[in-house]
Amino acid sequence: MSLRSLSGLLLAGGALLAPGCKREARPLESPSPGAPTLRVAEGVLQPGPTLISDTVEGPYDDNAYGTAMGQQLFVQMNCSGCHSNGGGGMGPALMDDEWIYGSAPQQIFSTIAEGRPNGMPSWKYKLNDKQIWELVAYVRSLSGLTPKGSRPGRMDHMMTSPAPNQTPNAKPKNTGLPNASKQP
Amino acid sequence: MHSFFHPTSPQAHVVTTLWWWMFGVGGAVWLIVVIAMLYAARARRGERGDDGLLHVSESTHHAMERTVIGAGVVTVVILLAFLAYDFSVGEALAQHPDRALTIELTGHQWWWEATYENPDPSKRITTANEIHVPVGRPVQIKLRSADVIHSFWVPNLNGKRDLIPGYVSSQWFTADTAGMYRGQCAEFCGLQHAKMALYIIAEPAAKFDAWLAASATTAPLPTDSATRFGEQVFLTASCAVCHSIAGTPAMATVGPNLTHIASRRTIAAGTLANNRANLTGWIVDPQAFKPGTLMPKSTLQPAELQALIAYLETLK
Amino acid sequence: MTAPDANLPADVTLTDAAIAEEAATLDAVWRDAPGFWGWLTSVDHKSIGKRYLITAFLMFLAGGIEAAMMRAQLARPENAFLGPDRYNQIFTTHGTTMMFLFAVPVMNAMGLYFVPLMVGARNVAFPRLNAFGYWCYLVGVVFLYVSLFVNMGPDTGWTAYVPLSGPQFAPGHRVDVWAQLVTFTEIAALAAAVNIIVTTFKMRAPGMSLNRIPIFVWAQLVVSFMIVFAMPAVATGSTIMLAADRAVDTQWFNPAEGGDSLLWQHVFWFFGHPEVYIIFLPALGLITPIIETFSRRRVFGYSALVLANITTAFFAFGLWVHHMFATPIPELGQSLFTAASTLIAIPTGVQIFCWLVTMWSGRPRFTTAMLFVLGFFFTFVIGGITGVMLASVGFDQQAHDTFFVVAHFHYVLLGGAVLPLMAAFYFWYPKVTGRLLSERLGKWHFWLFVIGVNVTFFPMHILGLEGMPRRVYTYLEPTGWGSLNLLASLGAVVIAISVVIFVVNLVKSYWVGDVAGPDPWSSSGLEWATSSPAPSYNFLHTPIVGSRHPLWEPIADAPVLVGLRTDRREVLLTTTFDARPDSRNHHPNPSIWPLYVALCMGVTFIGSIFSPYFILGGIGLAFIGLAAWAWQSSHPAGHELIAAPEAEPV
Amino acid sequence: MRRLRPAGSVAELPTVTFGHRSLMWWGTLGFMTIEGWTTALLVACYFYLRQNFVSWPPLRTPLPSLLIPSINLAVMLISIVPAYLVERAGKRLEALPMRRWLVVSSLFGIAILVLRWYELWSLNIRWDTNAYGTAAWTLVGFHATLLVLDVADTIGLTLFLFIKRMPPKTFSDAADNSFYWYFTVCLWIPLYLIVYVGPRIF
Repeated sequence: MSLRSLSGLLLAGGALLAPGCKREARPLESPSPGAPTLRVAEGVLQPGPTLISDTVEGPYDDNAYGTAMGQQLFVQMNCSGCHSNGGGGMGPALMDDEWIYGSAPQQIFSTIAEGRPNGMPSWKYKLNDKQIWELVAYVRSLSGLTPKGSRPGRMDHMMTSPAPNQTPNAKPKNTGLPNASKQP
Repeated sequence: MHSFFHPTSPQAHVVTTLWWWMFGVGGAVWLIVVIAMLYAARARRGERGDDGLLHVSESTHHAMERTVIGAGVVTVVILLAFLAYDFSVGEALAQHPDRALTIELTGHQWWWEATYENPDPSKRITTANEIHVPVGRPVQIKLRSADVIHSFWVPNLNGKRDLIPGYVSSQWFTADTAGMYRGQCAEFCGLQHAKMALYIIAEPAAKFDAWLAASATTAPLPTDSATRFGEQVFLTASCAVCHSIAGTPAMATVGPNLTHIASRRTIAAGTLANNRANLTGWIVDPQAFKPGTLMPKSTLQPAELQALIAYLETLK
Repeated sequence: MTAPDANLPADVTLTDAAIAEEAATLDAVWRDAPGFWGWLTSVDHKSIGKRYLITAFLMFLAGGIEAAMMRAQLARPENAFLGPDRYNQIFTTHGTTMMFLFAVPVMNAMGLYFVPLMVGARNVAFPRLNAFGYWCYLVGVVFLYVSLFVNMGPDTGWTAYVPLSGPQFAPGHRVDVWAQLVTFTEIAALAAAVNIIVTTFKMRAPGMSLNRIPIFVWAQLVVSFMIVFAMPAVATGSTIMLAADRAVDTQWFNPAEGGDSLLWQHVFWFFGHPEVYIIFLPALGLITPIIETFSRRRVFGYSALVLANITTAFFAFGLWVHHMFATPIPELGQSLFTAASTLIAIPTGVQIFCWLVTMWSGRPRFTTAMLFVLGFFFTFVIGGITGVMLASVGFDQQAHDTFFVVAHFHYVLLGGAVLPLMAAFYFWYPKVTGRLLSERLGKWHFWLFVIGVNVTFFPMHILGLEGMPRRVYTYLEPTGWGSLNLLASLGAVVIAISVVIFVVNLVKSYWVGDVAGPDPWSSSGLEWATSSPAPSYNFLHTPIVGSRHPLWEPIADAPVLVGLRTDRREVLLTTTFDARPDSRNHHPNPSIWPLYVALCMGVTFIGSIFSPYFILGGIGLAFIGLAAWAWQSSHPAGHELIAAPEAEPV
Repeated sequence: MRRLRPAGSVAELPTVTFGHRSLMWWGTLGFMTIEGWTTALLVACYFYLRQNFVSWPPLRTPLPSLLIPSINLAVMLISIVPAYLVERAGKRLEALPMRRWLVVSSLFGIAILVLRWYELWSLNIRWDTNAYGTAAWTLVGFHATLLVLDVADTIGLTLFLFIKRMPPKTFSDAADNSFYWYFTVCLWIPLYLIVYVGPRIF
């Protein structure tokens, strides 16, 4: 076992474990992420020239602590009142792959921040950006769009639906992004 | 003084006397053992036999047997005595009066919610982190947890009792002298377990009844423009999403009830003294004082912030 | 002493030349393969024992560094050295390292290294299981510390109470790391326990009947039985219940679906309290030989000590609820456990009285090892007394989960396990390495350590009773706990200095320590009858034991049994009660498969955190390894189905 | 060090012994104690959780079906016969009959494992529905791992006897394997009563 192969092994091991750090971090001191700056296209239909609407990586999508905070907010802000633990009721279901206003992180962010017709309230002045990004992470984990490792397990409540960490990874339909801006 | 050495309730007195007895006898036993060890280390009693080992005569051997058996018997006697004493203390602590002032305490991640039961719903009082109790009257604290296991413990008044999700347990005490007694969560409950304190304020019955009546009142309507703008900020900004103030449309129960926040001596579960500077600092960035707490950083403009502080200070 | 009935071949003469030549052939058969491959495939209980001791001691240093960081953070109120998240990881890793990766493994290692030597055997009963146990332990150590460095260290305390460690309140895989680590180290402890039990039952030297087994071996035997009945509880609790709750959403601890948060505490502490006695009882086996040797006399009350050991082991399983006096368990149940917790002090008291009387009637010579034993009496008795205090429900409700309890268990563990362990290091280091540790450095190490422990942990009694709870990353200035905490932190510095001196002594003496012959202390155990360090085959011929102290028997020459084969590894099996020679057993050669199977178990357990397919893959690979493991022990030539056995079985 | 004085020889002692005279038997006993104790703890947790329920199984939870578990229990009890015959052949040092009965034991083992898969699903509840489902699944699942281990041991032993020559102590190992099979089957009887019959009668 020469030193070179040993160091190679350690580097490979390190690379393997790097994502672990991000998933497990508790971002207490780090500055809270801001709202997405670029314009957010909500649907495929667009007047005039096609506008670019890139996918912004949700800051807490692969962070277990952020997603768990999102889960707690989902309960505390009574989102289940309309979305009933993700299964849908008055509000649309969040666990399936149907996305009316798009499933990209910044689209869900603007859905929560601005609100939507037919009853979705606007939370822009009620929750700060960090909290909305946490909710985005949790909502996306409900339907299996975030990495499995950072999805929360069952809650200490009645077992209403399989927990996000049991939901298989999903491919969302009609993500609402104009085709022109499909990023590789 | 916030400690076990200054009991201010019959329950705590019983246990502290037990402690001083145990400390005395235990200390004596330890001293005897250490002295016996030093004596044994220097005794050099055995005679060297031909095989290079040390031997003792038959009689010394019997003496040694008697010593060990004697010491063993003394140990058993002391232990049984303490066992009886423990049971008597256990018995004394288990005496619960059937009629007592009942306070429901719910443990949240990193603060305490106290509710004063009352058949008349308009008189039910919900407060946080500071509990007023009358001196001399037995008090029953009903313990319930909203998330993880916490432990209610005010050393001056009684031992600790865990708040376990799925269980409702109770703790009884009768404060016999007035005073402000600090308690702290004693079961590890996450990031801010270290700053989850509460205060039991024991006061004479008259003063307590006055406090109870005052607490049952709703928040005063703001009079001048600054406090009215402050109330507007409270209701429209993110405060009303988690907090509630009786008499205003804000009724969320995620965070502590702020109806009489100005009358409380501390904020943030006993972490900060309740004054204008701390209140402002806490609202602007709670994570600086308690990293990991669920209260978010505020997004208020300075003018809105000043008005909000002015309004909150009217909530006596 | 009746010579065994086997007839004696006439031609066996034990001239020095014959001995040297036979030693060479035996060493050729018994020694490890050369080089790094030999290191990986070794099944010699001494090589594995040494590795175990060194790894466990490194874990003690790691735990010590974590303790130093905690004391640095708590030295001042509102200190900013460690944030809450980092501090929670550090104190959890400190507890988990000290309890699971240092205390139990180091006592197992002492057993695995010395029990075969003390009972006159050539190796442990299951050498490859022994290697497998160590490799599992090493994988556990690497797993915990790699996780800690990638910010995935467990952060819910070494007890990981549910629901804080449950799926909802412990996001990520931190608690999964703890759960799988616990199961891993339990496998290592169980492997060691089964090994020690079977070695003591079946492989004792002829003549060593049950009442002649050395106290050290008695302590290890009793502890091994405790391990067999205690460790499965936490292995079940952490893997089958907690890890399943977190990964596949079983409802063990979910109060809303019929589960119960208290169930975890019952399962954990049913293991937890026997665990602390598993750490403490072997220490009693370390102290007796040291007191005997330096007081130059046989210990007083051999049977009293053995019975006290056994009684403590039984009591240990009956008092776990004293960790749960603050929970809503009915008062009657709690008082039952108060009684058990109070009365368990009696057997330990009897043992201490027997030792004191032994010292009183001997002429104690105060080498460093003996000083550490005196340190044990001084420190442990304080811990024992505070333990009896905590047995009372009333007082425990005031002191539970406060720094009073932190002080209690540090006095009991540092006083009751680490001090005797350090005495054992100074007493048996010559047997392991052939060199004596320096007495001068030893004295410095002793005085600084005992002073440091008392300066650090005695103030914590007062802090606890003044309301300072456990596991707090900081405390507010008005509470007035600052000065005593600063004193405790200074004490921790003194402990750190003493441990540095100890490490210097250990490392320096390996090369420059004065050479110790086979028996530097002229002690009485069989391990002192071989050279230091003992040859790979331990004993040239199986010694015959005539009394409890073989080397102190007044006989001129040592009777031995000859006749074990020297062309392949063979050990003598004896009957369980009075160790009459019974049969010869073919012992396995060095093998790589224990390492391979341990790695497969690692893949299975660690992988199961990330995805369930690792479980299937890991177990599949493990079965291949086990098949190769079994295959390797069969190598006869010839053609029919099963080779003809040499002699007609009885 | 004292001079060594030979006082006897052990050269004539046997190398193949059975039962508690052999090391492997003690190792198997150790393994069985650990597993038996873990099962006992799981059963204790099973009954501990029952206190939280008014009715067991909880309301609107179907009772576990009895058909497949009863068949599996019968097959297990029958499988003791080939295991005993393996042990007897081993003790008589008859290699061929031992190998034949080992093959039969292996087939029984595989059949039992297949039945166990359906037995798990005849609990009529998922493991994550409620605490009753969890406890039932864990008891049956844990015993399933013991079955897998022992059947793998039996199959391994059988294959070895077909592929190459084995040392004489294989007789003793085969006897210990049967000894371990008796334990695994006897352990299942109380578990069967608790998980499948218990909810019906109280």
